[in-house]
Amino acid sequence: METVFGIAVDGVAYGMILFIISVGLSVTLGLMRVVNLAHGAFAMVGGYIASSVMQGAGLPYELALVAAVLLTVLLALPLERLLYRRIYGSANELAQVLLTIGLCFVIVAGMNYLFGPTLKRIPLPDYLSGVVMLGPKAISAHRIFVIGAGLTALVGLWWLLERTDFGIRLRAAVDNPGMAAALGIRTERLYAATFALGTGLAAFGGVLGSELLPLEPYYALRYIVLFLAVVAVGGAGSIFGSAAAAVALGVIDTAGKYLIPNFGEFFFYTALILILFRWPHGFFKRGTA
Amino acid sequence: MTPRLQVRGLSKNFGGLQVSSDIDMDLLPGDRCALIGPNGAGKTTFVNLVTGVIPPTAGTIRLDGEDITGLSAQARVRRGLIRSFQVARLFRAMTVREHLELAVLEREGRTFRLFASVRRVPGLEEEVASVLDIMGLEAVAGTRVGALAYGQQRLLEIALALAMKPKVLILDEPAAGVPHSESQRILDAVDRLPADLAVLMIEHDMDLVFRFAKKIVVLAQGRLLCSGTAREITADPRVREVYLGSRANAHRPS
Amino acid sequence: MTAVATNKDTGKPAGKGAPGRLGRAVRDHAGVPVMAALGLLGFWLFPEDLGLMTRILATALYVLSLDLVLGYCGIATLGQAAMFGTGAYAAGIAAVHLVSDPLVLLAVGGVAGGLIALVTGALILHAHGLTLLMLTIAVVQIVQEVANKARDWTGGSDGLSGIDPSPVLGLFRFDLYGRTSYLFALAVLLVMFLVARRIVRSPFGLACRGVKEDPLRVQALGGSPRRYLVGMYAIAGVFAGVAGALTAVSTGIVGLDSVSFTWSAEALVMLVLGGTGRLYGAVIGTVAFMAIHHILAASDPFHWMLFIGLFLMGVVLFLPGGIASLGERLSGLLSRSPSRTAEGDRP
Amino acid sequence: MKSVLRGALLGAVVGLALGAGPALADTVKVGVIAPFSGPFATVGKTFKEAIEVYQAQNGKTVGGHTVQFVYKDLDQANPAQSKALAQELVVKEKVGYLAGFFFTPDALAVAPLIDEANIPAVIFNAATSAITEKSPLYVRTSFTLWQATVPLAEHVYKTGVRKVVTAVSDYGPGIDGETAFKTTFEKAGGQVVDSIRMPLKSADFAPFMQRIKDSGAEAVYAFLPAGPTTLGFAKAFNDNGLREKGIKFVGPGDITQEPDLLALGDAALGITTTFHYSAAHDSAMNKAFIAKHKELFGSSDTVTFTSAGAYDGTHLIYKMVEATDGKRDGAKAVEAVKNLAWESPRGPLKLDPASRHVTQNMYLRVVEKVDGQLVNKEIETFPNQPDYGFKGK
Repeated sequence: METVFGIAVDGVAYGMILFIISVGLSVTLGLMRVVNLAHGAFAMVGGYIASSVMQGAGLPYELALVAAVLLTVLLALPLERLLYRRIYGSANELAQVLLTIGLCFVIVAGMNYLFGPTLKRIPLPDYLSGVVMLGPKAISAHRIFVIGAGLTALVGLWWLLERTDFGIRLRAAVDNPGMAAALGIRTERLYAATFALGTGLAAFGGVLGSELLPLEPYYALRYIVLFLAVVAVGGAGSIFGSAAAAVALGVIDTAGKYLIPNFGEFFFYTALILILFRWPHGFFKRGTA
Repeated sequence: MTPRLQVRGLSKNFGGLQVSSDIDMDLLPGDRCALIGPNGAGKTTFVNLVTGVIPPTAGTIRLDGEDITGLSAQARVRRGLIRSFQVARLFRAMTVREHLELAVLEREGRTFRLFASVRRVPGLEEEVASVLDIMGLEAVAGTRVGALAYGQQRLLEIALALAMKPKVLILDEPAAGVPHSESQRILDAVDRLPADLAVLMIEHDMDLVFRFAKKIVVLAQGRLLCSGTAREITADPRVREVYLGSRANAHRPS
Repeated sequence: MTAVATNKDTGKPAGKGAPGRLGRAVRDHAGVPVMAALGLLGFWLFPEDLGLMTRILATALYVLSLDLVLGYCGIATLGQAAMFGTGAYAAGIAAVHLVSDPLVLLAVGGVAGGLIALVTGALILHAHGLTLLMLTIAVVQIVQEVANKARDWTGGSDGLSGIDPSPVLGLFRFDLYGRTSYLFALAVLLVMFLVARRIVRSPFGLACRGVKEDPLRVQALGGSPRRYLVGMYAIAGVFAGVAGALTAVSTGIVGLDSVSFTWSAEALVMLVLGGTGRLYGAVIGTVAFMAIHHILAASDPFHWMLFIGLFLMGVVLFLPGGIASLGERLSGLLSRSPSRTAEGDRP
Repeated sequence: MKSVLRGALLGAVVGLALGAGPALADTVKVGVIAPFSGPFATVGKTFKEAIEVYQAQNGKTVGGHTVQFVYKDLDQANPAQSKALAQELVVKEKVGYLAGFFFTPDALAVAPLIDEANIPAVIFNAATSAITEKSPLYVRTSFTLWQATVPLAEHVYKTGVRKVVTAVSDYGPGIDGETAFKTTFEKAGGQVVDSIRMPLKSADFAPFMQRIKDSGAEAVYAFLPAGPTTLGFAKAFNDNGLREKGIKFVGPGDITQEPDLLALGDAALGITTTFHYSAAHDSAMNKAFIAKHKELFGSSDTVTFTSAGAYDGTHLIYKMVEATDGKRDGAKAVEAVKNLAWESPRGPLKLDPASRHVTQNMYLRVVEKVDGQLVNKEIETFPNQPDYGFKGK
């Protein structure tokens, strides 16, 4: 029983971290139909920014997190204008893959040049670096914080996409771009805003997840499969789907590693295949945010 | 004479909604029949039921006497029940000739030949040439479909159907989107179809219907309203009621 | 995931009497002899770089296999290395335990690659888009994990070494300078290229291109899109398997990297650089990618990623058909025959 | 046609760029194959810097022959590419020696080639015991997992620990480490209660920690490749309360290699390792090495075990060049050094003639904070440890 509880807690915690990093990708992929393989690169850039403003400018963790999100968005918006805008639309998937992987390479090379190839840290404040006991189960305070942040992001996104004017217009623009334009919705701005949302979430996740996915220049490429798995299982564009998928994959991975560590990889990918057989479009189709 | 296509009691429910109910129809070899009806009459559903895209709730469909109700769409195609599409569904990057070659090869089940050159399949070039000739498409045989005028794409749709040697051909609004001035070309092409073929045309354009059809079937609210010659149909008060009541709808492009 | 390349290998000359038919026929038949001549020229010009050039040739065959699925069927896959690696390991294991004839080893690799592609293709090719992409990734990860676990057979992460093929046709020994390897690889590539061209111009190839454009329409013609996809996937698996076996034979070792996600992704990059749906685009892309990598990595490895990143973005934005389309565009500019641009134009 | 022509042009350009550089008279070239880009780029950097330090200290010539190093980038474990690069080095650059090799498969790949060309390959790192069995021309100046693990296992037993769980990454070196620990520890009378092999791509280590906890072990022997995975493992060890429970964390020294210590931070404190080299090693020769490194490159933060492997490897190459008077005779060169003993920054070294691998001191180290900086503090020496994993022919 304790084992089951342990697996559940670890799995959910891992899943929430996956969710926080992947949900931005789900937003851009599902709502803008852009296969953004540079998503991990934006997460990494966010992490690096947080790391350097903390260690360079001495900002506290919370402010560094905000700075990382804002600066990453600021850096990414010109890219949206120059690059992404040319490849919107589902007919361009291969071009999207190539362009964004190219961008990813450039960012990796840039980070390597600027910060060197070694691991970078984002030091945690004291109140997050301890261990909390959940009954018999020890879990780091940071993970609890991440779970909280994940739930906040989940609710916030749901509210943003379902309950605000922005969300309504965005979904209208996605479902029927021509009609939206005729109604005077400025799709270009809407897309830029959504892209900013996606990259902001990436940076947010990059900073919060850095305890688990450590920062180094190859971060951008190393974890992209994991992020894609979450989005594929969750259903692109579905916020709740991403959360469900992330937690499911987190629990599956944790259970596999705990129960049969020597075959953990088999377990994970076999489960992934079975899930995709059962739900070929993900847990939730796009549209049900 | 056995009807080429025999439909009996064909019905379809979506949930509680009766979209087709109890439709009977016979198509004899050489028939030139038109299926008309106002929007929402269930014409598309009827075509989808007959071609096997959706399964019927009740009823039977026979092709040359054989019960094909339980067969898949592909199996029906292979038996000679062919349709053309309302919106041209073509392979944009392929040439006109390649379309016809593919259609013929599919019909003959030769597409799993890996090492034969398309060029050297016996009889293929002749057959494609003859279809091109019938449809008047020789001049554009080497052109990619993406670069073809819309009217020619519609012709190619019919050419594709022809290349599949149909027994029954269903033309789903063959002139949709084609300017009125050009619809005659399509009709000419339809006229050149083999005489023993049974053709069912679904069409909104009454001019076209009257020029083409010897027999007209009217569908309304999923039911067979009436059938007969052009004169009988125009004289039928029920048709006038259905049509005049929703005249505006009937001519709206779909 | 389709639609980057719009130019297609039409597989036959355009309408009768169309202008340039002769020119096209010449180009059509000159391609392979030119490739062979260039290959031999390379042999003669750079006798000291045969190791690298052999790798380029084997890789070109691997990328060619990807073109068969992506360029002719529109299957977006990041799992092509599963077939390459299976072929390489099968050939390697056969070489260590059973036979040493290089041609037999290639056949073993091809059969193994084809079988794994047939089995996995039948399982996953019902899916589309991102789901299919994930499934192909999952397959390659599982195959890699199998190779890692089966240490007794594959050597695990240490690699499978001790592959010592006998002389080609019993005559030509694999020498230190890589002469035999190179010529052997060149011959294999040319033969496989011809076979691939034959296949894409066959009725089967035509049907596959139809599926790539619109599977439902193919269904309406009475065809079964899934069978074509699985068929071509298996054929491409044979090609990838032969490429893997060729690498194993010419280098004498197989590593886990040959069944990696990275290796799959690299193939995709090389193919799209060269241009999809043309076959020779795969060859050009591979040569360009690997040669540039070699030069840049020799001068400063850190710049490699920056350069290839910019190069990729440049190709997507300014040359959507890949490098191979450059030649087509140039010839299009030179001979402005209006009918030509509309037709399936083959340089 | 045009595109093919382009290919030809490109080929010509490639050829010109590659073919440049005539061979210098009386220069012995050494080809170094190592990762200079990619996730393991630091390794190549440490190799190159150590070689340059050695050359700065000892001159670029030996016995009248200039020794020139040619570097080839191999960013990941890719044996086929390793072979192609080695072939190029031998055929085109006409190198007399091959060196470097971070990953085992890359080193194994060149065995047939060095045999045929009769040139020695000096392995700076690749740590699987079996490599040197594959060709008599391999010489290795690094360490093996067996070499580091056997004294560690004995030490752990001596401290009174009886129950240990091993947790290693599921690849060659990890399995070597697991086997070495298990064999030694059980021979001593201890018990390995669970052997966990973790997938290389693991990101979350919490489940393994739970398993370690549940196993009731008093210590965990861990081996993972340096970098993000080790960091994740060490963090998880602390976050899941294993440290608080008093479980000891031991392993070979790769896991606390110097360039990663900064990022590991306090999570690394108290990890006990055995290894052949620590940048904090207290000897005149090491101090001179570090000082020279700082002088040449501004910082010595990245100096680590791979630096030591390359430094001593360079020493061996110099000795071999001297012994063969610059001629290309691999068998003779190896013969000349295979009983060599010398002093290195890491301590006394001696090649074992059978395995051609260095017999060396292993140091027991604990990660501590010295002057605010984390270092591997050496607390005990196990002298003259051979490669226990070498089975011979």
